Amino acid sequence: MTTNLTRPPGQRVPATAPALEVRGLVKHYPGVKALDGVDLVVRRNEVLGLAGENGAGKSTLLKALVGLVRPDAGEIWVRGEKVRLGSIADAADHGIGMVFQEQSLVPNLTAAENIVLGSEGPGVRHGIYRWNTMRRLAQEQLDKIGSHIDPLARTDSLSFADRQMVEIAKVLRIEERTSHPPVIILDEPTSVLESKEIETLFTQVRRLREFASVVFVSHRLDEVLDVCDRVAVLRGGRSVGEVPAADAAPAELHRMMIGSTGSDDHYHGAAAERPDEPRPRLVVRGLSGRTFRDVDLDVHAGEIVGIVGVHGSGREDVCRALFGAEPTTAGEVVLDGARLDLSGTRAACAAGIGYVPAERKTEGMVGPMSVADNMTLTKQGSRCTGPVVRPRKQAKLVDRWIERLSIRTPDRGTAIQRLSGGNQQKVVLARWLVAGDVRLLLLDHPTRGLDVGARSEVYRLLRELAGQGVAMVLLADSLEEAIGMSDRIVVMSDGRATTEVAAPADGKPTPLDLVKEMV
Amino acid sequence: MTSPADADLEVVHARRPRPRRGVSLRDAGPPVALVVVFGIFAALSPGFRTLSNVQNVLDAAAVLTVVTCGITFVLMMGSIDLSAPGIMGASAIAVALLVANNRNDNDYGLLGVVLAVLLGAGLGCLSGLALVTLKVPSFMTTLGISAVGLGVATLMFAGVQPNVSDRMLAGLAVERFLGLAHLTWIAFACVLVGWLVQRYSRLGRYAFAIGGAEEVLALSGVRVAPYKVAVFTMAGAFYGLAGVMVTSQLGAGLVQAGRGYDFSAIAAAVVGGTLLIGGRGGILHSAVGVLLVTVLTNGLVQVGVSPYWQGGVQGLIVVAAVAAAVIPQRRRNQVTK
Amino acid sequence: MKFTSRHTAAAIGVTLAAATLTGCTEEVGGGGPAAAAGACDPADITLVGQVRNESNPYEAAWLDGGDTFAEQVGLTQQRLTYDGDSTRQQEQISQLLAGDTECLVMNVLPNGDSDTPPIVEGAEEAGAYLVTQWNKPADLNVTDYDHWLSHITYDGVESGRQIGDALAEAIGGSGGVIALQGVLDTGAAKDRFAGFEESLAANPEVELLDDQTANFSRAEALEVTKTLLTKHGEDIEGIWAANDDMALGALEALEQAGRTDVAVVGIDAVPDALTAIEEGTMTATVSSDGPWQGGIGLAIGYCVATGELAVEDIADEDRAWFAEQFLIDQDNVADFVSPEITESDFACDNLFSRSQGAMS
Amino acid sequence: MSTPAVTEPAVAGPPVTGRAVAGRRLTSFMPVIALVVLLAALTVADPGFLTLNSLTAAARTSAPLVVLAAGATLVVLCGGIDLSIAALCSLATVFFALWLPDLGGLTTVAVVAATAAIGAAQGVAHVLLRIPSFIVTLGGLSIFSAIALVISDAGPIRVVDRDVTHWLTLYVGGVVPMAFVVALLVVVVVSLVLRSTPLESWIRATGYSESAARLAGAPVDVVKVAAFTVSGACAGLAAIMLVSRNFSGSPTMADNLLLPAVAAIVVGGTAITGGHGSLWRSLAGALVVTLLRVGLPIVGVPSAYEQILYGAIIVAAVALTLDRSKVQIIK
Repeated sequence: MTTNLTRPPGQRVPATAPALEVRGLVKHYPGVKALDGVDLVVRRNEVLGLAGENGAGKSTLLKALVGLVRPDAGEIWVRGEKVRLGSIADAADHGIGMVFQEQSLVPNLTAAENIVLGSEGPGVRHGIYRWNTMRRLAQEQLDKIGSHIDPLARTDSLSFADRQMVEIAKVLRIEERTSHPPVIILDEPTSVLESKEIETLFTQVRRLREFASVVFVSHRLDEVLDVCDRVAVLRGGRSVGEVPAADAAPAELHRMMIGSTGSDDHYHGAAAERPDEPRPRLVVRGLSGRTFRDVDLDVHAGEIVGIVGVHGSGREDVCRALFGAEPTTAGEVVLDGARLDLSGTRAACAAGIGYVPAERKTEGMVGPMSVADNMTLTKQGSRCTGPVVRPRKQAKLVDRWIERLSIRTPDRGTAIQRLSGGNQQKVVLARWLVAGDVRLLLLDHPTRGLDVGARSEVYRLLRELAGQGVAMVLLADSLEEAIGMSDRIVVMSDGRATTEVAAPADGKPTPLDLVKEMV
Repeated sequence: MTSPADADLEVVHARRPRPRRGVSLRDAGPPVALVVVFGIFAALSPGFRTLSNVQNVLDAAAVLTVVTCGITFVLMMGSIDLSAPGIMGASAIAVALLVANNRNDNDYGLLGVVLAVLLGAGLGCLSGLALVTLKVPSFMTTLGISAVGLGVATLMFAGVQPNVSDRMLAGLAVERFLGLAHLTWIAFACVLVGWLVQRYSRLGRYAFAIGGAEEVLALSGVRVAPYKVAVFTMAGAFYGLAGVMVTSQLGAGLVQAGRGYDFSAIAAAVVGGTLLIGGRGGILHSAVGVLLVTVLTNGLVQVGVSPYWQGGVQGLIVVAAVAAAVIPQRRRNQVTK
Repeated sequence: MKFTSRHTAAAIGVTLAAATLTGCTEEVGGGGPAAAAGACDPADITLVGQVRNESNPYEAAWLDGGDTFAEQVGLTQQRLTYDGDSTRQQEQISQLLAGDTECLVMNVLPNGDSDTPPIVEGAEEAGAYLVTQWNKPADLNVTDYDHWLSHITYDGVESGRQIGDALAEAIGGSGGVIALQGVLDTGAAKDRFAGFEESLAANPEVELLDDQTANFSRAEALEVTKTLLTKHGEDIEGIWAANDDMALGALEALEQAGRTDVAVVGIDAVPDALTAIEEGTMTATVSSDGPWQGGIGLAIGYCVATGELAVEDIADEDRAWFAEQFLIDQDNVADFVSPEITESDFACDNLFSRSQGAMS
Repeated sequence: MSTPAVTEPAVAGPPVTGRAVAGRRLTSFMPVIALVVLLAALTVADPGFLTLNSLTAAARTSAPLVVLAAGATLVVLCGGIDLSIAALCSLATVFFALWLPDLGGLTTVAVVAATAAIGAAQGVAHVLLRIPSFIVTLGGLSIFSAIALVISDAGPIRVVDRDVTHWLTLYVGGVVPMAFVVALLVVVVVSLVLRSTPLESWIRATGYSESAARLAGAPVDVVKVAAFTVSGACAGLAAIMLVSRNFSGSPTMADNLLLPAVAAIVVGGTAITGGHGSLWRSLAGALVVTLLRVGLPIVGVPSAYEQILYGAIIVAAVALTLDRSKVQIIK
């Protein structure tokens, strides 16, 4: 499978030299070998997919390509010449640019400024802004990708999808720095996009291929195969091979990634057995708030109800409202027969409701604090006797859950921000389980930014909880995920729950069915 | 599945929040407050609504305005600056010693003023450097620089009050143009310059951006440190100028020239809507804030509020003003530091 | 958290120790009280002068006077300033008294009346020789202590009245005036204003339009005067200021308002004020001789410390006394422009020559 | 919009190496080291400085500052700041002087209770109105001074009956000033309470990431109000210490302690952005600042140079003590 990875430079004809070539790249961090001799070739005008589990070295490799990480060994060749990339600017000068996983735009500047940020060129003369030039430059970029954003709009007033367009336009600026076709790296561009926005993104990517090479990184193998020409797979800091996207199946890629057979299992078998109760565990009637109007919703014990909807359908806010984190104007919520107090998060926690926020880094966890503290932050009772904390009690509890969820961490005292995304998410989940009193879990994109392995572990965990009778509301990362995980799917649009689709194990709807309902 | 895709795109676009270009409505609070407060005092006290008193208010606002111009940029970056008292003291003494005075036979006139402002800029630059090189929070670096400035001032003071005999400098406070002291016009000029910097200079825009998302600038290949230092330097220059203005008002160089200006400037900026978290507000906001604060001080004396109470009433109104600005945008789970 | 846990342990230790020891708590000051009339070798005497700050001409001159005396006796004076911060003054004093107090002589300007008692008691406990000036609570008697040698001040009531009368005369016996008060928490400010009120009573035609405090500060005086000028306008014919700095601030305000017809009086005779009087922009001030004050305090302490003068021999009226002062106006200003110190002022047998009688 | 490149340690985290641990332990001891170094420097400048007496005096002097800083540290740990402590402390001295004649022995309790209540009020204003603590307490600062001026008629009030505060002037075992012991007790007790209850993790969570804390169901608002309450109570206690020292209450007595107190907190290495830090650090910081305030002039540094040194040293001290691994972006 690895055909043309390393050729002695002599034999290469510069004209056909690949746009970007990486040879034997090595990077050590204290304790771990992030890159262990990676080889990679990006041809001209192709979209190369880069797949690999978290920790496979993807992010390190990308950082090396844009000069944020200096490799310990190995070479980077751009269009047949060996280069040393010391900084983002260096990389840009060689025509390499990257769209970062978390969007890297300054919210309070105009789109135009963000696009030219750092390389204003004629936009700034002697430190003085020339807004018209600035606007013109930005417009040129936006035209390239056929976007109709007002260049002088404040970035934080744009929709998420538009912001991503701005981001791509920004990266395309590197064309101005080099005469050659640029190499654009997209790191997890879809992780926070709604399915429709993803479609537009893909059209952009295909458009980019006309005049640039693209490296496309995503955890969603189906996407990768959908948009890419070739897919290169990393494992344990090594390149383990590459396949043409045309004739590859997700399963095959997945096997290469984790090194063994196993499937990216969205679709579970028979729905978990659950004691059928007469009345649902959660009953929502006529719930209204800023972005949603009289939403009705029933969730039974042990049932997973997915809510799908396009960007702005208000489903996130419904989720937060149920947790008391978003004000409501009308409606009532009943949990196991008891009317729920929506005034604040405390009440919700006390009632046995758990919430896994979409923004893990800023809302889900307290980065600098230890795994143990993060896990016991909510259910203090689990580690205290009376008001007093019992370190030993806490230690035992935490260690049990670390083991039970097989959380990979040096020890319970490690700051959670040092763990990989999947393990962080497990800790956040464990937070609601330690007390064993959770009755309803609200999951807002619980698998966002997780790799295939971590994701299937989360799936397994959720399923297990459902089996134990925990009711769940799931805002899935993708339609497939929603369909696969849910027993029922509620479709929201314009802040209303429009329809409800049953999704039993033996009669799953297709994505298309849902999309029809969503618009 | 392209047909539904396109269909859905319309939906998304239709729902996209309208891009904001100019000033948003939430910035309207302070000016309204200013008008209201002014109206109240005008109604209460005949002495307040006289033209001469309006001039008096504007003149009284001059120095604070200049200080606030400087501090605004620092606040926009999300940093904080307490160095005004020290820097103003230093430049006040310096200018008094450089122009014609009773202590030595210097007579550099305008050059002296420039030098004093440069001294201020230098001290400001120091706190900026300490921030970026030692990685010490601006709160402390500026606090330290303030002490240093006072020390330098005391050194130059050397026990004998330097009195300004320089016509030009003394004239700034006395001579009037269109009914306003020259100092007041200088203050106006500073606001204008500040606004231009904020709107049209890379420095100003980057200061704004640093407050918005510092790490992003780094990712875009922008070296942030120099701009931070530059902003603190510019702020220092403004304080230096303010020190000169105080000297011209008092006709003598005082070490205490800047006492209390640090917090009142911050208060003014914040009342105007330049929040401490950075990335919001601007020179014009701050200017409004300064007027609001000055009108209060003046009005309270005019309506005869006991001097003891004046501070308290001001504090109350500052809090109220901010509350009025904040409450409409209150959200659950909102972070307030 | 290692840091925390270890220190928790440490501190618990300390506190336990404390708890056990509280049984035998006792009072301990600095060194034990020394003899009232010292027999110190002049060489081991430490001279300390403490004022608010050196950035005030009058107080800087005060410290210089102290240096002059120190040179006379071949010593050096330790110059302390507390930046008008009562807390800081106390902290410095107690730190000072914690050192070697055997032959310590302090000439202190307390920040306010209320700051004098702790200083006095500290000195008394530590056995250091103390002379205070200006501020002292009326009910605190120097004679009750034997290390608090003397308290020197000027008759604030007197000076307040003198300049009040001068002001009244300057505006032709009738008209509206405003008053700028000093730091309200000081005897000086209170007395001077009391004196002014006496003078007002004596000149019924003079009307006090407004009185505000400007805390002895030139800058504050400028702002306050500005506002009062717009408030009362032409009615103001004279400005009474509790010290020269404020008077000078007022002068600036007048100049900026383009008013030349207003008479201004102050107290302290700082150089700027004297020039102002020479130029005729200011009407009158009252002399208070900073350099002399800086020297005399140390001199008294020095004489006692060396034993040349025993505390018992200091007459009671010399334990708390008014120093002589003169009203300075355009006629006699020339004589005061450069106050010179004569060694004889500080001779141990001539210490109280400038006394104008005991404090009433 | 944070980006892995700058802020976040490499994912799939490099396990903590021994050196790193040692390093972190060192930084956590930095405040103490800074203290020792400074003491040594002062001793070099004036050998007479390092005597039991002067150390005792320094300890006694530092007591009010320690208490003030300790209280405010809690607020800073929550990510806020309390600028009102000094003014509140001054107000409390006035309260004490005014109430003493009527309340006698109870005055101490009454004053602390009153200041605690006032602190709580600020906290409530902060969390309910969602006004930045900087502003709330800045307003509080001026309001409290105004009240103090009015009720004291702008003058100091002599405290004649000294029996109530006498105990604070005693010396434990003849050496350790009682005031300092009390200050130490405050630090110990508060720290212990924090460590042995969920409070500590709640406070840190609030300081590091308020929204995460809230979504984890931590009682963020309650914690904040509590912090302000303690801060207020500490101001009251500090006031009593000042009164016991000056035999009077005055509306401006403690005003100049604000910046030293904040300096003490930061010099101790507590992150002004919240989350990271401890009362111990503030204790060390307060001692450093006290030594600077009283030490420099006593060893004979001229006042001008004293200020310059003070400025330079506090900046240097913070540079030493700040644990940058905990604070990502320095504003």
